Amino acid sequence: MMVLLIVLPLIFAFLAAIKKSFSYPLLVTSTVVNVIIVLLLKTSVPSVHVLGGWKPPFGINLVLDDASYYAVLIANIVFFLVALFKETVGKYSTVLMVMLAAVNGFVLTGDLFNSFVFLEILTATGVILASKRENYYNAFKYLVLGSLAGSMYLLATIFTYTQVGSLNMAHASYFAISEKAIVVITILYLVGLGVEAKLFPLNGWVSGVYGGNDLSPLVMATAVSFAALYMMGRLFLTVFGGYALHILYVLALITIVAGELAALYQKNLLKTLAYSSIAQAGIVLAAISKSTEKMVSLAYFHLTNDVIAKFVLFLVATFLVYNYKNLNGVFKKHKVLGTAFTISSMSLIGFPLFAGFQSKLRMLMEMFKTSDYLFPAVLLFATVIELTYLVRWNVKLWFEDIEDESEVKGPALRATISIILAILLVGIFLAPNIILNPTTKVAKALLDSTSYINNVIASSMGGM
Amino acid sequence: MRRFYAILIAAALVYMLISFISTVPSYGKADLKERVSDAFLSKSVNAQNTKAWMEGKAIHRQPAKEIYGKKVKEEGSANVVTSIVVNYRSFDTLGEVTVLFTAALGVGLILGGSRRKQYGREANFVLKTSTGILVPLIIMFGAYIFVHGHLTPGGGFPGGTIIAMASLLLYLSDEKFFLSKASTGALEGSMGGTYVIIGLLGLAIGGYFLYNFLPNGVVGNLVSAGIVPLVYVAIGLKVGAELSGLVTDLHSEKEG
Amino acid sequence: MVFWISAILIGIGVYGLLTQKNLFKQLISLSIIDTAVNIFIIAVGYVDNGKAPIYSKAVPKFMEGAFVDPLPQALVLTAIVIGVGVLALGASLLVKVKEKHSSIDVENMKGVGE
Amino acid sequence: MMNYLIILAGAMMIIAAVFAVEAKKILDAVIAMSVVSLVSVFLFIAMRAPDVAITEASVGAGLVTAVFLVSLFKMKGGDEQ
Repeated sequence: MMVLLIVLPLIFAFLAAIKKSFSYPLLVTSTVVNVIIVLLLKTSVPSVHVLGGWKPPFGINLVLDDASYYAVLIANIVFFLVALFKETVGKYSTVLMVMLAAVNGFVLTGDLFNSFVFLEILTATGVILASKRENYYNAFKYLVLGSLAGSMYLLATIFTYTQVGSLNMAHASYFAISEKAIVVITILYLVGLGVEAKLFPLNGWVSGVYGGNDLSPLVMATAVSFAALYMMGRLFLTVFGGYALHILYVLALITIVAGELAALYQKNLLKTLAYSSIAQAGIVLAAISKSTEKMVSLAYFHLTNDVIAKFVLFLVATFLVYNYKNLNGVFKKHKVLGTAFTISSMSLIGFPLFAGFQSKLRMLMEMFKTSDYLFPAVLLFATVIELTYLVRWNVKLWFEDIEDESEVKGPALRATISIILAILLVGIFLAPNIILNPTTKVAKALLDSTSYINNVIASSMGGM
Repeated sequence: MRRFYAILIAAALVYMLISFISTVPSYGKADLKERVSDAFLSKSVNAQNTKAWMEGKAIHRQPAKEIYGKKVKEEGSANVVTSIVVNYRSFDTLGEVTVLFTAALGVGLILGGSRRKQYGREANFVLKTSTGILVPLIIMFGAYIFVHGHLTPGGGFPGGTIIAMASLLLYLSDEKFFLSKASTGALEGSMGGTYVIIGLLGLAIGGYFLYNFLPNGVVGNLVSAGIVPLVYVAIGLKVGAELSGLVTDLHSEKEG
Repeated sequence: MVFWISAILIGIGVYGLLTQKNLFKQLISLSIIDTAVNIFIIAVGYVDNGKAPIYSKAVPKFMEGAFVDPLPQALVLTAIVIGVGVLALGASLLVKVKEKHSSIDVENMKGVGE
Repeated sequence: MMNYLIILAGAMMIIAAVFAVEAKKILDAVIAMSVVSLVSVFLFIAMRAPDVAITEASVGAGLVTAVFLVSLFKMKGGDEQ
């Protein structure tokens, strides 16, 4: 059943290649069908699909457990929401279908090489999306970094194969890899995933790709980013239980500081949001690297809040940037969009009443309990900077004198979706458990490699 | 200065890789008994026990028996690499096909022209006549390669590329030659669809996506190995159409 | 020995990526890295005096050490094709970069500000 | 014997790779790159990987070089350093 999540968008994409004019209806159909399938899959967690009937570790298997279910759920909902914007999607519906298949495959797969293949599809589709609106140079930068990262990921995979003897994640997790080998393997994986996860020295592409057009940030800052950060947890917690986490921790802290500082000095709205996205990814990675159940759960809680907030922010910001020459005071003309934007930015900063407050405060308390003061300090520093630039942008967009007199007709769909999601952020503040319960399950699933291995072994004993 | 840092970083990377080499079995001494390939080679995956294999003990090994020219229940291609690419790890290949599909799609979207770019040069006589002779031969050779993918080295990807080379030759020799996007797109899409549908048939019949639901036949025969030749023919045609489309995009320009 | 060759080639490729200002050169460096990684993977599966993993009249049955490791070869087949896809995408992007910025050298490109 | 050939091939690849990275003209760099690919085909054969060798020769060396040359032609020679 879960294989349909990957295969249906693919076959729709192939059909769209035959008849170009059907591609948008096919995109909508495939995203709707995928969301329905995900909801139906709820009952079959955890389960393993053995492709071709070849038992692990020989063949490839897909693993649906609490963690991958949650990631797939978020990704498919995001793609469904993006698919609603016909104008924005434009000629790129086939690409989006392939990307949906790749995100699902990347999250579900239980095989290292298979995840490399899906990572490369993600990069290729990401490059194509990034090249929208003649954003060619930035797309090329992303291609170079993504392809280099792909090579490192492949090297790490083959090193794992020489040690373990198979490419299966469960087998690699079970196998005691020698100390000397695992250091190199984890460093290479850190480089390989670091590009998609926006880790510090490898995130030079982000501002160009997110800030270059109106489609790529919607998908890549949300669904793809979530998938990459999920994979980070899967590899570094489940498969290579606990290695190289201190390197990840240090790099993540640098990522936070660098991202926030770059955002502070940025004059372009989309690029500001892109750098803020880098900083948020840093916070999530730092929390993941603590590898306790509480912190990992909070990491994915924070990531969920960030994904919702960023979706709204980019939805509003792309509309503004590509319709107005000057952004001063535009929210006087678009009050609903403005409200949604403000709510989301407040949530990002972590004001009380909004979802971001819950995740940041809980993270701080948890860290104080373990008497680690470095991360809280960085987090508070980040919050102060976020406060500065997001309030500055809000003031500029709401209160400054209007310079661009033209008025674009109110985008009803955009306003509806962004305000609904913004209200959801308030809802999460009031009842954080609707997100915290699933993310706690995610953390349990990621940290409990024994049951992960047992699931995979059980799948070879017959049955589906 | 930039060069100096670059050399430093590259040297650090090389040092890291070389320091890792000591943990890899040295060149030519790879021990297949510890790797899954052992089971692929002896075509005994179904006889293995996952748990025992992971624990590294009690590996079930079949006595060496004749494989070539015999009926093997599990898998029927003589070329073991093909059996891995299109059968044991067929899902990877579906992803690989998708990458090429994406690349061709992307080149189309990025360059996206609808008519042939004219350089105003005539190809010389030798190129023109030899193209006329070579193109059918090249296409036949490409088709041979992917049809025999499960017996001899080669397979769908090189076969398809060789076919695309024929269209590149046509582009070079004839200023007017232009393949329509509709035709390559239709072939590409339908062949990709065929691959997925073969996989879905496996899901319907055997319960697993890409399950080999056809009889395996005798190892070494042209008609053997179940779905493998079918998949490779689909891949070959798809790759041929895709890369021809890509070559077309490179030779096209926008209207006006 | 083959490991060393591929490690050095990877180093050259990374060096090229870091120093070259011409974008086409960066693409070429990427292609060199791809090739080097592929060589590494195949070398990992090589067995002295092993044969190519194809059953034929000459090698009709499975014996220990008779064949080289087929799995890395299958992986490399996939990796080569993926690399080509990405490189073709990059080349077409460069054509457009040249059109838009009138150069593919980072230092001479026009209109690439913040 | 085989070992010496492999060392020779490796030396050729390294020289070609350095040339590809440092060459002044992009056309030369593309040619040097395809030399690296072609010599790697020999290495693949030496390591008993005929499938990979065929694929690298047709896809890696052939198609990539062709695509690079055509796009280079489209850019009117790229710009020389």
